[in-house]
Amino acid sequence: MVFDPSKNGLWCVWAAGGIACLAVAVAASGCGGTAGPSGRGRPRVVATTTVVADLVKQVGGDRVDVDCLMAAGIDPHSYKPTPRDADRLAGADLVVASGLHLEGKLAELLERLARARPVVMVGDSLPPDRLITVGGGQHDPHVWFDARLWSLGVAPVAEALARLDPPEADEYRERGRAYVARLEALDDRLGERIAAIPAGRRVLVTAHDAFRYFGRAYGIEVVGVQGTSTESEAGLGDINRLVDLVVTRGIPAIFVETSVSDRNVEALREGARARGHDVALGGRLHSDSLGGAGSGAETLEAALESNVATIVDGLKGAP
Amino acid sequence: MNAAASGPSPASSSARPPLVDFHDVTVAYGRRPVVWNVDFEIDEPCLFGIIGPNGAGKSTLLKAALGLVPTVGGSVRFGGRPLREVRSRVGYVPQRETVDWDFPVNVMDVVLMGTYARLGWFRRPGARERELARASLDRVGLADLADRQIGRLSGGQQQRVFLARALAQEADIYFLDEPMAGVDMRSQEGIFRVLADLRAAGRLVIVVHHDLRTAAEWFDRVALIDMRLVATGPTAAVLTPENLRRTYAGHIEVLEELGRAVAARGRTS
Amino acid sequence: MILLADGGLLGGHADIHAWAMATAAVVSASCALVGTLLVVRRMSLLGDAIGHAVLPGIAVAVLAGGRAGGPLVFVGAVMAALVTVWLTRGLRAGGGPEEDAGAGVVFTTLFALGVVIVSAAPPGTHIDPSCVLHGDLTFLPFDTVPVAGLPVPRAFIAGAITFSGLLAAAVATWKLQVFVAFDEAAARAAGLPVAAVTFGLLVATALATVASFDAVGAVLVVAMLVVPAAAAELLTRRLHTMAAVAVALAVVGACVGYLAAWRFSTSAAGMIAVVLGLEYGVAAVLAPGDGGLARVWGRLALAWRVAREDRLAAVWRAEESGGERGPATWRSLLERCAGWWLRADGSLVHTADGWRLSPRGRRDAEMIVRSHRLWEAWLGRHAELPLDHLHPPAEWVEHHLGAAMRQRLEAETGGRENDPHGREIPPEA
Amino acid sequence: MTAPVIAYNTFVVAVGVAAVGFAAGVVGSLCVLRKRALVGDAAAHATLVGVACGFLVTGRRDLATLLAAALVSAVAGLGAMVLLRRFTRTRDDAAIAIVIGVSFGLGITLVSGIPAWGYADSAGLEQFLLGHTAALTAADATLLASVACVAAIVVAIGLKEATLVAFDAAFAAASGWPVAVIDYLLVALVAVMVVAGLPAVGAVLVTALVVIPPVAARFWTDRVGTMLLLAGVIGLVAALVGVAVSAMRPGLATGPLVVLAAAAIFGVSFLIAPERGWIARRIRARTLADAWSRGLALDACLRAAGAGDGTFTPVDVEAAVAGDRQGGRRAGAEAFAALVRTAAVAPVAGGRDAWRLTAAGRALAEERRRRLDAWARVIEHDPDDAREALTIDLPAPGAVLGRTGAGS
Repeated sequence: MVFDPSKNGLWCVWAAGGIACLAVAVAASGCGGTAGPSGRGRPRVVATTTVVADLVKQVGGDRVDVDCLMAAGIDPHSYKPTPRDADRLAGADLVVASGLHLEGKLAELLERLARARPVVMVGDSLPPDRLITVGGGQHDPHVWFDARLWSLGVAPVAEALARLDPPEADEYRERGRAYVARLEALDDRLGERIAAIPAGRRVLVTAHDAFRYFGRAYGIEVVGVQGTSTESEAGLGDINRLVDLVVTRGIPAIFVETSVSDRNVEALREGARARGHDVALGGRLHSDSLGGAGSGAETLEAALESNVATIVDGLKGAP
Repeated sequence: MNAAASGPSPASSSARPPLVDFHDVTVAYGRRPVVWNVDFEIDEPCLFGIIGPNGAGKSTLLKAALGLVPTVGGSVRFGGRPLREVRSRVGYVPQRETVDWDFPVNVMDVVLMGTYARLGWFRRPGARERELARASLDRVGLADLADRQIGRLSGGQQQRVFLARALAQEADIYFLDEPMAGVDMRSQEGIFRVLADLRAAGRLVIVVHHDLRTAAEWFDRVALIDMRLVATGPTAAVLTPENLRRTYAGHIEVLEELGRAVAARGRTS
Repeated sequence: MILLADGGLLGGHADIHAWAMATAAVVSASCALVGTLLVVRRMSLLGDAIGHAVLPGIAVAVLAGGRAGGPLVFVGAVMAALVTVWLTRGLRAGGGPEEDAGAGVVFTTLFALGVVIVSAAPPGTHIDPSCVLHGDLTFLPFDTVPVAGLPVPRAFIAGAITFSGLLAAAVATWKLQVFVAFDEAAARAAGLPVAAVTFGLLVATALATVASFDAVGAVLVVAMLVVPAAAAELLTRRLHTMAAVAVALAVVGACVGYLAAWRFSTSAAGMIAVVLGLEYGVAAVLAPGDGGLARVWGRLALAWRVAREDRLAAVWRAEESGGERGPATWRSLLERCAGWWLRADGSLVHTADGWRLSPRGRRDAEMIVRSHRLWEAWLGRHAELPLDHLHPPAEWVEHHLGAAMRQRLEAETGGRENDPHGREIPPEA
Repeated sequence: MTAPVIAYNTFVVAVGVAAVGFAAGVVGSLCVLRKRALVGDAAAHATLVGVACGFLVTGRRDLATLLAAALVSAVAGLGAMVLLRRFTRTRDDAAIAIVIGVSFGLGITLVSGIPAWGYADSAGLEQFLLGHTAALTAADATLLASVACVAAIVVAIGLKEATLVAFDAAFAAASGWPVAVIDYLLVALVAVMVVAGLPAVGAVLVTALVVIPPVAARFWTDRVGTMLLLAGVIGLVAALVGVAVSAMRPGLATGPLVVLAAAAIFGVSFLIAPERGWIARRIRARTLADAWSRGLALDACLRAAGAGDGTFTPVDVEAAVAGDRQGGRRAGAEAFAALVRTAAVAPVAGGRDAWRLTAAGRALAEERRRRLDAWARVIEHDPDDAREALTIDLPAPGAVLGRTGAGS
């Protein structure tokens, strides 16, 4: 018996076409469901990264359901969407993203999604002149390391929540203002603690180039082994340049990150040790995402505090 | 000198240019020549055999005629015209092992391929082509196997499918490359009978063949090839012991030696 | 499908998932259609090569200002794909490496070139290698373009256009593609435009591959191109049926894959590839004729029949030679089962002094013994074998001789009454 | 060059990548000869499944666990490929493509599913595979060097069997060699090398070094042993060149540069290799064809010289050659020009466009005809080995046959 469904076997193509058309028909019929916000009580907000999710939580408090697409410790570039994420996005009343291309391809999509429902791109709402450009007209997306600059993004989120849930509008604006104040206080505190590090040793060497804003905000020189994106590959030239820097400046410690592999930093330390300068591994910094539950760095403030503590501990330690 | 029965005289015997004219054909793979200065003509439709030992360049000569291998020198003309102009009137039956018999096509599909050259790019085979294909299958006795996948046929049947494909092309000149290789006696008989019908219908059939016995029986004219042309002409005149010795030079001695050795051992055991 | 939507199984956003599935279906259908010809022409690895080799094309396009997923990037990728194919065939023609080694050289070099371009480009340019390798189907439905009032995803439109174009081209040039794929030498001898036909297929492959990038990314395109076609090749015997089955498998695979990804919340593209792999596995087992199951079933059926027939013959011989029990082989498990079976179907009847053949059992047994002895007679006459060499071959052949064969054997052995051992040959029933 | 003392990192990376280059070249040669060039790519893609399963099963992310898991899945993937080919009608290249596609799909599915299935700290699993060549540590380098040595030793020992199986598996099986075992061993060797090389230098670099050096080496030699060694050396050189260039300026990714260096060596080999190089082949084909055309032209002149008043026009000669040469008119014109250059023909006084053979030309023509006849006799009377000596450019039979002792 040869599996020859019919004389010319074209019925398979029609069957396949049928399934596809059926899918299209269902899609067309079901499109009404997602038009307006569901209007149920608590607004549902989807945030792309943990940093943004924390901001929305601080502003929305427990009045808002916050759902985060990228789990803690996930580097935005290796984030793999699943159909469930599409559900979340489709069901969200408000979408808040970090912006400035941190989320890669998702960024274009969110721009188009903005037509159907409110979307806030925190990075893009900041005054462009205060952003650091990295060539090719692009901006460095890691803005949250400058607490004061990041606080400018709180107001747009508060306004969006206010529009979404008018009865609680004042509550959101009040919480927003309080959060901004906390961030500004934090900013000053961090500045002082970094200033305590002897000027000569105030150099932060990390796996990938995510701490420019931090360096600018708190007056510490920042160097990353790998480019801004975790995907571009470091060259030997970069590593040799950094080994020279670490040895000549006598930098006591260099740092690894939660969401990036440690290989680059390990190679750096070995290079330095070969030239007689023993570099300590200064501990793990939070870069592209906050800490997971129970890591003591669930919020941006906690993460920045812990980062600064690690840096000060590393650089200030015995020469 | 090129001991060719019909010398390379430019003016051929009849007024018309010869049906097929091999003119000083030389083919080489890299530096080593495989076909050396072969020059002969075929003037009227007949069953023409290209005979010679293995590795004598018979298939290469055929492929050179069809433009499938580049020639170092010489040319092949069909009725005085180059192959390009008469492509559709020339049919080709390749050797069986050049094809993947596991390929998902059935007998009818393969035979229909003969009609594609005339159909051109986009026209699909119509009733006329299917009728032509069925007639060709009838002539080779495979009409009832039309729907069978080609991998499930015997060697002889596969060879006849290729023959049917050439017939479907309704060509005037047919080139067959070792059609009898690996084919049982009964199928050889069938294939030769179809070729004889073709000749009767006024077609020229050129067959690369290796078995001297069936050659003498079926071919009207032959060409003995061993890298160069040894002799050509009517079969009886060419297949003389002298010509055979010169064609199979080294090989016959080896065969005779073998024969003597076997006979000697047979007596003593 | 409607059930799924109404039942809210898809969390109430059925349209998003439906569009995603439709896009995946259309894209995988295009790949399967082209893949059919690639597989039979032993060019399966071309998909893998193109998948990697397009990075420089896309990188250059982005540097020239193309927007990711936009037309310029599409053209860049297709150009890179064509360069890959042209280089691979050019190397081969120039006396270079075989097909897949050549492709290996070309695509690794081009991919490396791509990474160098990306790394050397001004930092922060948006393009990076991984976004080429793992496209995501999931969010495509959000990127819609109003068509006749209906928000249709841009990717679906591109996929639908590509598929219909490829289908039209395939249907139009199918016969030439089949001839060139089957017997290129004869096609060239018959004067067909072999080079043009092959080039057409390569352009189609480039289009199908690049069109699927957004949905599944470079590497999983290989799965879509090859797996459905390879599965279809096991199931069918004719090329256009194979193409039809491949497309069907691809579409079903895409939809089931997406639903599974939704159910287990994994990447849609990855799950689709896994489901296609499962489809191939099922095809390999179930393939009619020479599939795994068919082969095993054939062997089992034969062994079972042989055991039953041996048991019948043994009982008959026991009766013929005065009733003592047959040879010691009865105790093997298969034999004992055969015995039970024969009792069950009435061939053996239980009498006072042990098992006896029923009339039907006797007739069957006689035919087997007759085949056995006729074969021994034939061997005795033609093969000049010593007497004790006759039994083993006959023991095997007896299960395979039909009535017609027995008749010929009888004719050829001159209709003798008994076999070389002197035992009487039972007459034909 | 670089600073007098090579920077530590450059040295470590050079050692590591050179080791991978050498081992990949040697083992890759056997794969290329066995017509399985892309087996490295298949192994590389199959490792992602291993990494994901390793993490799921053991919950640990340390290098040793994930490397072991990746090795198991790579060998399993390649094993599946071999099984596919044995038990189904699917052909070689399709089998490799299926393994690549489905195994990578499964890998992506697992990696994407892990965070959703409630496993914390699953980040960077995939990063594990995208190694940065420039970030090799001493540990990586020693691992790679030892794997390279093991691979080289195993191949050196098993060269005879591996070559036999690669050349003619059927014969090897017939003469009792365990082909399946040898196949699996080669597959396992490739898997080990790919898995070791992956976290250090990345998937594409390993795949490239398995394919490009052997293919380049093939151009320079026809002996298996030399090819393996040469491929190893090419892999090594490509590694060193890539590393050196990458160390010169920041921003140049090391891995891809090594691949481009290997590709450059391949390009050079493809073009200028003495025997199989593209240029050599073109030149040889051209000179042979031209020599043959000149022969035909001389022959035509000789024939014309014998008839009528012994003169001929260039057009006649071109027609005669063109008739016999697919190059058409151009070949004829070139042949005639060559005759003029070598003063084989000279114009006849009296302004008519008529030429005649010079004494030298006539001698050449007759010599060619004599050789043709001599070779015709040789072909008739002597068995094959005498005929081996015949080539298109018609060497003098006497001189050549003197060596083979047959009568001229």
